[in-house]
Amino acid sequence: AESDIVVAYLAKNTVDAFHATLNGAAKEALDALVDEGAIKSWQLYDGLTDPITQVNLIEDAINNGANFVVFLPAEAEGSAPVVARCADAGIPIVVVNSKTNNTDELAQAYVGSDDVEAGEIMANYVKEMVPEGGKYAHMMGIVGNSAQMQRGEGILNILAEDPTWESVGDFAADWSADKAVQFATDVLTQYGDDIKAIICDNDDMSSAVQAYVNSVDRSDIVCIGVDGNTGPLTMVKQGALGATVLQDGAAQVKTAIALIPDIIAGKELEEKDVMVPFTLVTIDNVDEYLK
Amino acid sequence: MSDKNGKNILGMNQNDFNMFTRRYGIVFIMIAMFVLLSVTSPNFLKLNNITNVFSTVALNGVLAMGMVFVITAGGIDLSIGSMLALASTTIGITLKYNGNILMASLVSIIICAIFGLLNGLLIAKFNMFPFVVTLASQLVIRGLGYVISGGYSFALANPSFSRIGLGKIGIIPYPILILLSVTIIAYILLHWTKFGRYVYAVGGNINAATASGVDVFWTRVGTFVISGICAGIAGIIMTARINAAQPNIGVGYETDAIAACVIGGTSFAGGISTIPGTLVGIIIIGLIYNGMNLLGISSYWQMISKGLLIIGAVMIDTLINKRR
Amino acid sequence: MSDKNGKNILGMNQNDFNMFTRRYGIVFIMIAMFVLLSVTSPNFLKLNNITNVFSTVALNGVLAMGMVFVITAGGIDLSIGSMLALASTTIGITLKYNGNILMASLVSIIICAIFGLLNGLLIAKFNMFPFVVTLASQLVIRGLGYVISGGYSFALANPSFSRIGLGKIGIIPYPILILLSVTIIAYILLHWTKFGRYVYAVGGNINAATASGVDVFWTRVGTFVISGICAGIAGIIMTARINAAQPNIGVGYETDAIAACVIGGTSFAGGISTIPGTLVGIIIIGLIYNGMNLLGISSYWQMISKGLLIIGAVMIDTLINKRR
Amino acid sequence: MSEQPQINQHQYEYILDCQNVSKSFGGTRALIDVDFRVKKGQVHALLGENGAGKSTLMKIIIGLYKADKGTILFEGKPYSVKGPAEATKWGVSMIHQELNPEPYLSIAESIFLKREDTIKRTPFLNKKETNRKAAELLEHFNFTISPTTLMEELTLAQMQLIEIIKAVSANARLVIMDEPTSSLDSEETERLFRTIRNLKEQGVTIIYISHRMEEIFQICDSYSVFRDGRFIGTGDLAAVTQKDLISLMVGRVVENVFPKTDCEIGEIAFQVEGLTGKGFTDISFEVRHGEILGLSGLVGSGRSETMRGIFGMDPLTSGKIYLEGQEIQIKNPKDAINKGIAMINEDRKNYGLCLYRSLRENISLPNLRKKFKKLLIDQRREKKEVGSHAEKLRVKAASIEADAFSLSGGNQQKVVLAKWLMSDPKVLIMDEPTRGVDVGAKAEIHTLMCEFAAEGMAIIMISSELPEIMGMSDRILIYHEGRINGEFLREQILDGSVTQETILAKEFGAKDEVVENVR
Ligand SMILES: Nc1ncnc2c1ncn2[C@@H]1O[C@H](COP(=O)(O)OP(=O)(O)OP(=O)(O)O)[C@@H](O)[C@H]1O
Ligand SMILES: Nc1ncnc2c1ncn2[C@@H]1O[C@H](COP(=O)(O)OP(=O)(O)OP(=O)(O)O)[C@@H](O)[C@H]1O
Ligand SMILES: [Mg+2]
Ligand SMILES: [Mg+2]
Repeated sequence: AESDIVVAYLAKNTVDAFHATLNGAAKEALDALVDEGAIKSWQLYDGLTDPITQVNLIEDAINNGANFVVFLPAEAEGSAPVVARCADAGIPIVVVNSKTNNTDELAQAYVGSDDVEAGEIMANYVKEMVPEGGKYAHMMGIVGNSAQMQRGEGILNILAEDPTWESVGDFAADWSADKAVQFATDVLTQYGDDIKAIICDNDDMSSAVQAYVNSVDRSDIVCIGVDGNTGPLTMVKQGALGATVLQDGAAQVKTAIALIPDIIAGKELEEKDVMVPFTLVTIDNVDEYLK
Repeated sequence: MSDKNGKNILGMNQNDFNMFTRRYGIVFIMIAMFVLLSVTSPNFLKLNNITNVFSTVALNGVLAMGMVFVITAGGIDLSIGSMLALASTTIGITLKYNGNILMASLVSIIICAIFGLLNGLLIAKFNMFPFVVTLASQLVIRGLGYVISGGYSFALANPSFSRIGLGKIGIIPYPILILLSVTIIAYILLHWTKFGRYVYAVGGNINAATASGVDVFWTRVGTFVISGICAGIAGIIMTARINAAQPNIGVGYETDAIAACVIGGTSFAGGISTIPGTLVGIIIIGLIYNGMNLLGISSYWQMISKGLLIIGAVMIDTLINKRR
Repeated sequence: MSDKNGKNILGMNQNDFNMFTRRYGIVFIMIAMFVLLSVTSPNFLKLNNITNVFSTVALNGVLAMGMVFVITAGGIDLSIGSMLALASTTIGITLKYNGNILMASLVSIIICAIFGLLNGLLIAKFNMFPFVVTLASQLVIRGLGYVISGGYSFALANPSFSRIGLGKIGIIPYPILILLSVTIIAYILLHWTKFGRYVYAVGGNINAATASGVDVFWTRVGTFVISGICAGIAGIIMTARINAAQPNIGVGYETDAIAACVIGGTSFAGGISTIPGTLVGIIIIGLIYNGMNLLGISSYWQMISKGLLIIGAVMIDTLINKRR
Repeated sequence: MSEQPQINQHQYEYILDCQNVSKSFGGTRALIDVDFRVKKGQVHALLGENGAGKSTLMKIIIGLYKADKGTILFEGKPYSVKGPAEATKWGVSMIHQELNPEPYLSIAESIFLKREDTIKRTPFLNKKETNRKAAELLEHFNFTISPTTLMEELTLAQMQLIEIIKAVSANARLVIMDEPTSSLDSEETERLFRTIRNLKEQGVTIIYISHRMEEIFQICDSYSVFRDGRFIGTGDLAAVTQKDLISLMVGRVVENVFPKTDCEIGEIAFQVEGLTGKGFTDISFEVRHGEILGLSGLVGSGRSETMRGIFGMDPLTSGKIYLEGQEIQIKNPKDAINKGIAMINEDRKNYGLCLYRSLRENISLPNLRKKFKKLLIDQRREKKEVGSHAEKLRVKAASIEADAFSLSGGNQQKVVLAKWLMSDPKVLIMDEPTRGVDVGAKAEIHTLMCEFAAEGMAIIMISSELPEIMGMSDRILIYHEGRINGEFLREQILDGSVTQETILAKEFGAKDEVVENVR
């Protein structure tokens, strides 16, 4: 029978590297579902990284006949009304990548990664590379963003307890590579050789910072970030960057979309929270991820 | 809509006709968009969608209603986006310590009005350029928003606050009611009161206004206070809609407000504007977003269309009026 | 720095003295900041840090050098931020299909220059407001950047491109050299050529310029083309520094460029500016960022300080000059 | 104004009594210890040359400027207002010299700006009432136009009439009229006079400023004369003649101001044929090398428009222009300058100077293209050339690097002169070359004009000052309503066969048979 399911894919944005990859994977998976006949059609709505826009868009989507929502929240707090609205309207919603504060109660499922884990992986990698310890700096994403907060928490989980490591500060680089480089230069000036590592909330920043420190003959500094974007992966392959923590966004969104038929069918899900693990990508395994 | 043309539309003379096309030419564009969207998208004319278009534009609409005063008096206010953020954090904090919705709303409006007042005083007192002053104050205001919130966003302590953003009376959502009230008040203020007359006089020819005894100083300051108040109200709607206090929000919202004014026939040189025109400008921008979402057109093209529409609207205006 | 005061500093009369404080008062602020930072932060005066300050400001500096032409001629260009993004994607794509660094750089400069030309033509031909036109074209340009990149950012196909952002000659990083070259060219163009004179005349009094036989149309257009070219150059530096083509970068960069001009004594009314002043304005903004980072002051307060500094600089300027 | 107002017997006789009022603008002393009294119920003429300080005193009275010192009594009470709004409350209103329309307000709105009617017991504007009252006023003044017409749609004369209606309708007891007829034709002027007589009957006092002598005698009762910011004299008009007044106003020896020397007049340098454009019709004339051609006419007769058309600032509808016998096309000022034509605009502030740029930049601006062909401006040569021209014209300034803004009006005018002189023009058009220029500078500029002519330059001079026209021209063309209405030669003036009256009559449109024409 013809499916009457119309999926609204409510993206966080269409302009960040990570989300562009993620949206690309979603397109593939959703198109496949359409071809299979599991859903009738789907449409992307661009949240412009703005919770208000997302709140507005969910109305557009509903009016446009959507009866299933795949949602990537822009903000943990501000985007929560989207999930509530779907619950109200009885529209199933799968939240991807990061949780809103009401995801656990109201969403049908959540597929994502534990950002605390990402922070811990980064911290552990830094510890491993520089066993003797030292000073490190942390370049943050836009402050208040849940990914930023949880990754920071993960870093602290490991390094705060370690007496050999000392933080020189958290810098509000707003996910921006250019700003991260600016902060890094100031940090190097201030602390010089004491700086052993620069941990970034994403790898757009870490790769740019690594390129910078290499250029000032400080390639001993360990830079690491999260995401696994093409640029940083290329650098890992070239040996310019030690490692990056791959957040497998494509896997997240594919997993989420794979749940759609089951949810439609009303099947009980094995797990409401599906965690896609982070992977540390180094020169050893980079070829698996660099396409 | 305006009282001026009512009796002249039949037997209009050239002058009145020009005025008419200048003021309401844009209405035809809006109607054309309505028709086009009704034909191309089966979902467009649904009641739900129409209310949705309007509640979506409410936020930008309230901002534009403040902006139109400032531009009409010959100024510009770039700080309203950051006022949204400050309003949002203020509401969050007030609700946390007090819990009273009315109190929180009032505080946010007052704080934004105070910053509007500061903008206005700096501009009118020292004769500084509105662009420069509000460009700078925008940084200060947003910075303060971050400082008082510590940069963190948080859910509102009083969840019923969100009813302002999501509740309805009958079938009409509150944001639409707020936009309507603000529009009516703005209409009365700009078109029916002495203050409004003085706003036009100051924007039209500041020297002539001075020579006629108009209090140019307070008229200019007044427009910035109004813009601040509107930003505060918009901040309430926004905070309620997202049900959270977010200090990083509202970036670039001044662009849409300015665009709405300009599309609605407001002259950037000051002295020319109408509230109905501005409302039409707001709706047109809302239709671009809504229509293109319904048609599944990507946000990139929405951006480009908005840019082209602004240039087109101003160019038509310039060509019709053939004046500076 | 400028040739103008040389012989008058001794035995200056009131008028010359005013001119001097007006033009170079801001230099004292810069020196004061240098001294203050040397005292409070032990690392400030390190060679590394000084080169660092300058290579950080290079990007904004190149943008400001274009902006100062536009503002001097009485305009404003809000589209340079989005031109950065377009330049970045253009470079990425050109490198992918061609691999030639020079070619990629040229293409990005030419594309930005073309959009500058379009801005200028719309503004000068139809006498539209520069604010409105560039506000709108900004949307179009950024939209195009997204469209041609599909929203993806990607690593550069030719990794040696990043040497432009990170390489050095001796101890001097390339970006500083680029900024220096652009500054020198801008200085010569604005202060020593006929075109520069015409820019001042058009901004100072457009009617008098017309009556003196100045080609007002092409002078205005020219300033926007220059601004576009500078945005293209800045786009190269930026792309090289982040070593990636990103369509979403550059948001709000026009603010710092405008701030640098204004702090450097450029009058928003047009007709008054100096290249050395603008350079000082750029350095001051760089010092705010660098100094506050060294002192560990949060970015929120940096934002607030920048806002207050802009207002302060303009207010002092207004008070010294007591004129519109 | 700390002194106690003295209550004196004039209290009821004089509605306005200004004592020792002074006002300076930077270095310019616009008013120096001026006394000025107006009797209640009179039409009082305030006379004086350009820049005498008339408007300045009136702006002090209306509250736009603040006097540096002095006392003003209004009906015996000390009078000091912060702005026009307060002045209106005292019963003072003013028609300003420079038209200041609110372009986007309707006639009704602009007449009642700051005096809006509101609907009873509400703050809302009563537009119907305002429109009705405006319509009534317009009808009263025989002005058939809808009160909802926008101001920007009006002609200059109509705007002026609205300004008059606005001032008169304020129920003021004192109405100041600063050159109210400068853009009115004789019929409209007559209408204004009827209004003035009407007001007088109602006991309203009027201060009337005009450069048109005939009007003064037609409508005014008494006069005061200012010269160079000082009070010179006052009295009843019945007791004086026009000649007396002029000598009071000018009060200086004319030979020094108009040092016209005779020099050799050569070939035809410049010629126009059948020039027509907005404001002028079928204008033909020629100027020869070494000749000064004076254009005289009433304000608004179209002289400036003609010159703007020639210089490429406004489009021409038809006509031909010849330079040294060759027909030339001028599309914009750039063409004109390239061909060797220079024009000093009457509006120095708007068309003459970039006030916030240095003298050097201002003077070299029109000459860069011709004189500095290289890519970079040779600054040393520029300084030298600019300096030598500034010196030649004896510009008084701190240095050539000073802002034009800092110079006095006369010196600013010399800077404008210098900038065009540097272009070595074949034809020099001077529109009101000595407007706002003091006596000394005026004489200097006139001397320079003679020098230029002696060097073979062809000069076209527009002036609204008859003495200047008569004292400086080799030949005079009279404009009337956009057409040439007569021509006189210097000899006719020297031998006394043509007098001011003859010229004035022509300016007012007298036909040829009234005045004998030699040509
Ligand atoms: N705002 C001002 N700033 C500087 N100087 C001024 C200003 N207003 C007037 N002046 C100067 O003051 C003097 C008197 O000017 P005012 O306008 O009073 O003359 P006036 O008698 O009205 O002349 P006219 O007949 O040309 O109108 C002139 O030298 C003028 O240049
Ligand atoms: N700015 C203006 N806008 C509209 N009409 C104008 C303007 N200036 C002048 N006019 C009109 O153009 C006509 C000619 O004015 P013009 O200035 O050429 O006269 P003029 O003979 O040069 O007198 P003067 O220079 O003494 O004012 C007049 O009818 C006048 O009312
Ligand atoms: Mg005057
Ligand atoms: Mg004239």
